[in-house]
Amino acid sequence: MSGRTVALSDLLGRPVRDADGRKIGRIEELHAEIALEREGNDYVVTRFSVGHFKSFDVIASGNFVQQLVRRIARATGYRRYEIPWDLMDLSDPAHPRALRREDELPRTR
Amino acid sequence: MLQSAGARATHVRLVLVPLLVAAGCGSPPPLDKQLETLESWTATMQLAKERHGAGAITVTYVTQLRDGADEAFQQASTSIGSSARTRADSAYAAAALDSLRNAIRQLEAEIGS
Amino acid sequence: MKKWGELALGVVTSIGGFLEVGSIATSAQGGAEFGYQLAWVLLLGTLSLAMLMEMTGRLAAVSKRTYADLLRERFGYRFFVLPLVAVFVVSLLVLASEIGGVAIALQMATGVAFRWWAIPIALLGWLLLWRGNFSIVEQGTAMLGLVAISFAVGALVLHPTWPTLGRALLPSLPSHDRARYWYIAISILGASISPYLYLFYSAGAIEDEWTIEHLSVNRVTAVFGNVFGGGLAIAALVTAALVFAPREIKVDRYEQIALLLATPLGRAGFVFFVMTLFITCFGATLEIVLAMAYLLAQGFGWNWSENLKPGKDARFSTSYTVLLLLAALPIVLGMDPLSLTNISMVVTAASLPVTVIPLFVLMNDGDLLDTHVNGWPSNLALVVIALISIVLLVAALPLQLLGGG
Amino acid sequence: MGAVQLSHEVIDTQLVDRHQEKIGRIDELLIELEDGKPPRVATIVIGGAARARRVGRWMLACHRAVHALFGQREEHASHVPFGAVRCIADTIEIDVDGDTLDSMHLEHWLATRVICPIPGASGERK
Repeated sequence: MSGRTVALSDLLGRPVRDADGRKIGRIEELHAEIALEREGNDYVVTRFSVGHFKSFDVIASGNFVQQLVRRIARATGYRRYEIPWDLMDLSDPAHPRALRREDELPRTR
Repeated sequence: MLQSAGARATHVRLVLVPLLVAAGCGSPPPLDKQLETLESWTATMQLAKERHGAGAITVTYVTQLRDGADEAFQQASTSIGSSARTRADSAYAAAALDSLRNAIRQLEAEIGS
Repeated sequence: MKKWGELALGVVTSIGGFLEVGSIATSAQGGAEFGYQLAWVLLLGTLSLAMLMEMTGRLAAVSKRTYADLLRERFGYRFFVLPLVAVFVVSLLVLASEIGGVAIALQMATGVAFRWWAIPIALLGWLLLWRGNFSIVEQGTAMLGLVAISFAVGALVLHPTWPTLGRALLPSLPSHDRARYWYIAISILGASISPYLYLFYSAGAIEDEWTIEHLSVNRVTAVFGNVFGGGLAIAALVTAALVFAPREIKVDRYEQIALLLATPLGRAGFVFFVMTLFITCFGATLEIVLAMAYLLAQGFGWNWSENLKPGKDARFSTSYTVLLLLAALPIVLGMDPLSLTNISMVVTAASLPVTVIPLFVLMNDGDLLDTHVNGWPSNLALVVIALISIVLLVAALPLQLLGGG
Repeated sequence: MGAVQLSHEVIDTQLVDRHQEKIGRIDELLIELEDGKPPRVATIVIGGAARARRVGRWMLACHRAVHALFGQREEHASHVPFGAVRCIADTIEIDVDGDTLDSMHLEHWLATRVICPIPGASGERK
């Protein structure tokens, strides 16, 4: 099972479930970095941002609005998770699953 | 079942008909609007006559204004009858049409066509 | 010295850019039917446009990127489709109206019916875009557009009652024909705040290679240019209020509008009116079709510049060629230019939210603007403009039905 | 180049080729998934169909209909390996020659068949 490809726009906005099958949000962003162990310019995805702002992903890209959203988030107890690639099961890209329970996943403050 | 479908169709019609009327499909504008338009064109003809007399505008341009007034006159004379409900209304309409016709004639006399 | 030249040029450009078929027609209609009363709408439109142009100009000068470019990149293609389609439809309508305006000017001068002029005008416009570069398009039409000052002269000769005009700069409610009043108000706003104006302005800043050094030029151009341009539109409204309103002449056809200047200024006034209509509409034709080609090219990442030979940006130059011919069609088919203008102004007003609201996000993005992000007064103004634009969107269709007749 | 946010900073960004010519935008990114390895950003897609698909099925249908209208059967899209990326900033530079890209088909076709036969089209700057 190697070499499956998936379009970025098919991953963005997908609802993510945790190890217990609870919905924890949608994929908002993929963070990529140069893979040091490889030759040349190879970008690998290091972590996934998962939150509830799918419908706002359009607006939330602005710096100012990101800050605004973050401030509102803090006030309302909004949670956003930063899930490292090895904790994300993408064997079915349409139904991504985190490999830990919600409370064990790293959060953004 | 059949009846309710029929009732629904009536409902749709009830909503649609006023909408179409509001959109002005087919119905002539009310009488006072038509009278305003006629008076506006009459005044336009008078102003054009005066301005042409003062040498401010060309015959070419005056002719275009006259054509515009002609068109408004034709439009009003066909539709205004159905908008005028009472005898008094008809009299107003006839007078307005008359004065526009006169104004157009006077303008034509001014430019000598 | 160069800077002063740029300043003067910029101001002249926006004067010429402000007055075009839409503002001439709607101001004349407003003045004829409601006297001075709608002057406040022109003031509101002018100030809003000045703010929007200052912001898109600042955005382009600091980030070296056009508004259309950022709309696609920052908001993603899914969102971008919305302003793309809205601006496209609206601008095509306005473009057709402008071609209609030029055609009417030629009809007034020659007596040959306007529909015969549409294709020659489109070809002339195309030839200028094909051979000329950005500064020819921008400066040529701007300089010639100064004939529009004849509206100011016309208004002054008629001795307006200044206190009444002053009071009309504050909003007031109509005493009669409420639907018609708001309909014309919306048309005036649509004519003042056209999305093509700031899309063109933002692309122009890149064509002219603006940098942070040009921020003062940008501010002066946007504010003074539009205030002068708006002043001329108010002058057109005042002349209509003094020439048409007392005689109870309503503007049903473009042909009537020439009487505006022929009354206070005689033959010269008539000639100046025809020239003003021709030049300002022709200038606007070039600006709109370029703005549309810019929007496509920047949105899809094609090569674009009015300073490159057409072979270097084939998709860009094909776009303006096709669009000019497409927009000439309604006029060739004999569609009444005044109704076309009125419809396009209302549709323009309704399209504003999709281009105004994203600007709020971009103007507060420190990554793009660094220390030149909006301060609270600009943000407040932008929020007010955005709210107005939402009201326009909601009110446009009902008012078209109720007051459009 | 460091870390990048794919949705915020990469997709939809203006692409330039090695001659700094504008060659389109990143319409889609393909991610390669392999068990036990981090997902790899594999391919840049430039093309109308990929773009239309992001808006929705109806947009893709519109896109296909327009293509059919012009009698075009195959889609002229380009797939460029992400390894060709040289620089990620306001624009993304990729180490290819724009003239060789299939997604530039329309630009070349218009330039040679439509635009350049008209006098005054050739040359660099006006």
